[in-house]
Amino acid sequence: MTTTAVRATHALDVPAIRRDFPILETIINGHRLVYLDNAATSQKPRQMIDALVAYYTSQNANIHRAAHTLAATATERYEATRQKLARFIGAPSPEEIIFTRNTTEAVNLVASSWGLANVHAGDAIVMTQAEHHSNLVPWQRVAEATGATLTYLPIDDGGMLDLNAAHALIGPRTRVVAITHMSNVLGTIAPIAEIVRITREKAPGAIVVVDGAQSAPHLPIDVAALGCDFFAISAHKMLGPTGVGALWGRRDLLEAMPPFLSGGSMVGHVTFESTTWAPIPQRFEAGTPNIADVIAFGASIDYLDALGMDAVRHHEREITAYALATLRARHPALTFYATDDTNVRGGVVAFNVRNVHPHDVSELLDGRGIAIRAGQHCAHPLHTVLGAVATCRASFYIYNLSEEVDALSEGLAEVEKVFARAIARPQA
Amino acid sequence: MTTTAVRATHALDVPAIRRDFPILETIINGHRLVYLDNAATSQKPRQMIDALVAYYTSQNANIHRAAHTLAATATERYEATRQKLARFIGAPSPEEIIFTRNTTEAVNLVASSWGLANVHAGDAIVMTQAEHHSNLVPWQRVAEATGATLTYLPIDDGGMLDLNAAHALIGPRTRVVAITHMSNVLGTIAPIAEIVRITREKAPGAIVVVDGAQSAPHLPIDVAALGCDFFAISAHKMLGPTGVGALWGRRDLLEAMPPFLSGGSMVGHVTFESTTWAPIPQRFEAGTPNIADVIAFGASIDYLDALGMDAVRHHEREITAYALATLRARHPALTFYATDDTNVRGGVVAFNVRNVHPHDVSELLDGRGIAIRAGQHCAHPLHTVLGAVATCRASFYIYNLSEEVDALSEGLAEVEKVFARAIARPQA
Amino acid sequence: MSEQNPLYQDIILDYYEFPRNRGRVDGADATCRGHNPSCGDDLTVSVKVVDGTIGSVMWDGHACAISEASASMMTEAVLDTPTESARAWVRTVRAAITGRGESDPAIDLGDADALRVVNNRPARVKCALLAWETLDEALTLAAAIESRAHTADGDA
Amino acid sequence: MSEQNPLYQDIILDYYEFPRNRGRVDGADATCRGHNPSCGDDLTVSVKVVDGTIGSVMWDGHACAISEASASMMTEAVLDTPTESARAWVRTVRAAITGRGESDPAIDLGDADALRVVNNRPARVKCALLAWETLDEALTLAAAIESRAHTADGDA
Ligand SMILES: Cc1ncc(COP(=O)(O)O)c(C=O)c1O
Ligand SMILES: Cc1ncc(COP(=O)(O)O)c(C=O)c1O
Repeated sequence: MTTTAVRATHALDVPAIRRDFPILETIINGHRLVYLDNAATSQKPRQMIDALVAYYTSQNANIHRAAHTLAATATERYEATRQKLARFIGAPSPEEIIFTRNTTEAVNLVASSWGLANVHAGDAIVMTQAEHHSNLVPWQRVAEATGATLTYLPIDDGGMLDLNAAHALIGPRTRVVAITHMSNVLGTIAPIAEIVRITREKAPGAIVVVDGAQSAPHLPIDVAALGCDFFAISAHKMLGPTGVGALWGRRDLLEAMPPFLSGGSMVGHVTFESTTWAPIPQRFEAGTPNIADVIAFGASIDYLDALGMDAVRHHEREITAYALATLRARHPALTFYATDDTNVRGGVVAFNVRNVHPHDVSELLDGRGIAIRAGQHCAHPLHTVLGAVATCRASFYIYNLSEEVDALSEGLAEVEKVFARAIARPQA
Repeated sequence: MTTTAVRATHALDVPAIRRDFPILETIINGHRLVYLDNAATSQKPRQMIDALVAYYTSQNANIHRAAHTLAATATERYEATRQKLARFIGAPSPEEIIFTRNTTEAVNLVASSWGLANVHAGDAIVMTQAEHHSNLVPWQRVAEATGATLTYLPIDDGGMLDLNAAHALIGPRTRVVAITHMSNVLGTIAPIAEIVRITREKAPGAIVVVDGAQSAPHLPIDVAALGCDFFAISAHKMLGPTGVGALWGRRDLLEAMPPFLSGGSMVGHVTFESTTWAPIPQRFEAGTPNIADVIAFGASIDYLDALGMDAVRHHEREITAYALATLRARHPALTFYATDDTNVRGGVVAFNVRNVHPHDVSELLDGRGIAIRAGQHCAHPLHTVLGAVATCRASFYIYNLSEEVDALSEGLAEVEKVFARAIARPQA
Repeated sequence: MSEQNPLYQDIILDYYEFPRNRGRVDGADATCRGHNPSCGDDLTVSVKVVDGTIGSVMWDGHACAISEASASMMTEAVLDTPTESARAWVRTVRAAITGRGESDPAIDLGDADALRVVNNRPARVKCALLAWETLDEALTLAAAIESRAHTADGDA
Repeated sequence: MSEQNPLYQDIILDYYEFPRNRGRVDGADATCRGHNPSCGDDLTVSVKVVDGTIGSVMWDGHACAISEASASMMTEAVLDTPTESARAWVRTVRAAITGRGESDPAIDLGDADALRVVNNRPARVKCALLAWETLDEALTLAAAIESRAHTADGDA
């Protein structure tokens, strides 16, 4: 890849990066798009889009099952992304990477294949109060099917995982610890390595499943250093196409797991009576995979690699600190839900404007071309804990500028003007 | 859509169509690509590719959960494909269409959600000998999990489903009839409406699941007229992107089915203790879907609609008849496995060259830029029935020309020359 | 009023800031909850029917300005009207907002006419309709309870 | 010989058309099946080891010309050699074909040198190696059976 945005130093060249993202030129409601909904999905660099076009215009073929040139090339390129992703997240081997549709399917794969085979009545599944539904509902279903119990590790006032509670609540009955690396509402980062240490000590038979949907796009990831057993991601949140996710799993666990979906490509030999399974990772990739998008995702990983994940993290710490400082200073009617300490948080910022429903905030911002998200962000239980019916969420990425934070602030000033009388009332 | 290839008459304007498929200009091993591997995956018109590019360069956003303009537009366009597809296959309502990754996942959805809840020990699951692994292995797993038995309807010498056997073998214990509409090896078309009639009469409690992976791209489909209960397709075989499939299911059945995958977007309300499910189709679409590709698939459906599926079918009957006549006339060393009657077959042609392994045939053809497939085409059991270790498979689509059949024939002449001595021996 | 966004007209903001009939009806015949999971709108409508006429109706909960304003307008519109006219109101508002279905020409929407601003905004149509659809459900429920009570009387 | 495709050299076609040592070894010490599910190659190698030397080795099954020619070459190369040299042959052919791993400089590949044509053709590398890898497995199996027999002797 030759990206114009590569820099040797720690600072991203944001204007150069922005030139790689054609959508940032879009005019929304008469204004240049200010895209602050990156926790929902990121925008895409032309390098990824070009890879898709190149694939469909000159390389398209089904993989794995044919010797013709197009098919052999497509197979190689598909497997190349597996290698890139393994390197990107520090996986010991590409065979431990399974492509899925998204994080949700990756978690379902673990819950269904490992969970239903290994979780028994009376076992405990431990999660946190901050889980996204995708790393929560599948485990509720495992608990229902097996008779296991559910435990939720509490978060503190700063939105941080309470490690004392982890010490107290992870125990010999614990069979699964399923935990979000970075909260998609609070932006806070869970101390995974520490949780793994506690789990290994207190519950040696338990697996630690990490939902990396929000962390992999924004933090340097090394699954070997984290020490966890499974790690799930979504390509669409990290400059990649929609329709691709991945599960990394420890080889010994994956090799012992029964298939998840079944059909073509995941079998060894099939007879009318019975079937043998292919080795990993094929065993878990039934049917024609999302070939084009997996190949294009390779270009996204190249792009992030070229920037350097340290530089990405550095940029996001800066813009998040600027955003928190600016919004707190200029908008006293705002409530925030997590610590400001960018050592332990990323660029997802949830907030509320006193007495104004998040939907109205996002509506008024949208009128100015500013895209934020309003709602419960697939985290209903967390919102109960926060005592908020819903929240506004602004979330940053590599192409966001401090000027866009300023635009957000101006937009909030409009909200404050329109809803001045409601805001003036005490908190409802 | 404005395609240059629209014609009011019954004949496709193949040269005009070819101009819409940029990959057909590709040079493979010094020769212009002759793509005859359409049963594996089809090539893509620029209209589909353009839709992808347009989405990522100016419309990309996550759907369903936000009110900002990009997200609202993406949601509308995603749902528009659901409507188009419902119309395309004659589904009574778009809500009965569930987007999956591919046919394989669609069948897994039915097998897992309906099958595990409704199939019991002693019930029979009836398939055919011609099933693709994707409509076979998931049912083997249901049988294993539930104690049901497996029955395979035989095919006759012409590769046609034996209806007498269906009368004899579908009975009161039958709970599932899973059947491929068009064989991906033989090209033969199963009489679905007749199978449905027999099933309703003999086994009123059974569902009929149709694997439409090979039929939807090539035949006019009307699921209401077929009378089946579920119908599965893959977009990548019908001019669409990889990573999208769909399941159509009867509303009353879908509404009574438990979720398949779980996570974001498929829930009603989630608490720490339990969860309610969203109505169909959302209940079956967990997590961020393959938004871009579903939207782009809409362009593929538009393209096929503009051609007219009757015209598509007409073209394929013609080119298939020409291919069978040409190959039989010029290549006496070839064995075929199915009837030549294009009334009951489509454009998938399996064959073998006496004493030459299919892999070698495909290798030599590939040297001339001709892409066919060699192997067992994810139908191991069928190959046992055919008495073939593997087969060569040429398969046609809207852009194939009779000149390409001639090129195939010339390529086979080279095979015959290279392997002359082996071919001269009696059949091994 | 916002210059940029026509949604936030004074009349809507006024209803939002000064809610009418917010709370729960004591001894309600029917109470229904309307939920819009995508944005978190969550409204409860309670109603008491006296001799076929809506004797009390209130709404409660938290939702966006459009939803809450619409809920207040709804209670003002249907209070003291026969349940049949309340149903006609629901249909008429639905037709005004979505352009689909029949409206009752006899009904003058009055303040509720402002809800038309959500036209062509699918994500906001749900908000504007939430209280009305929930009222509709509550009236159906009240009627069902009533008819069951009558059947029970008849049986006795 | 094909002018277009270097894979089908006369030497490969010759081995394909006139297979050597095709069949099953009577009273084999080990028989292993090698399978290439993507293209349907399916070969069985049977071997008899006498005093640490390969006394008989045969292959059977159906596969592509490269696979079958390679299988014939394999049997010719290792027949009557010590199992250790047979292992060295497997390593050397693997290195020649894939460019990875160590080769034994003492080995002259002879006819099997023709298998290098699959270099850079991942889909065909598997074909060319199938018989060799299957032999490797069979030798491992034979050794395991042998050592178990010895242990059993010791126990008795
Ligand atoms: C008849 C048939 N069924 C099912 C499939 C599986 O489709 P997919 O691999 O897209 O899931 C295929 C194609 O591979 C097929 O031809
Ligand atoms: C923390 C977290 N986990 C899981 C998910 C689910 O990701 P996806 O919808 O791509 O499956 C998301 C994003 O929606 C997320 O933010």
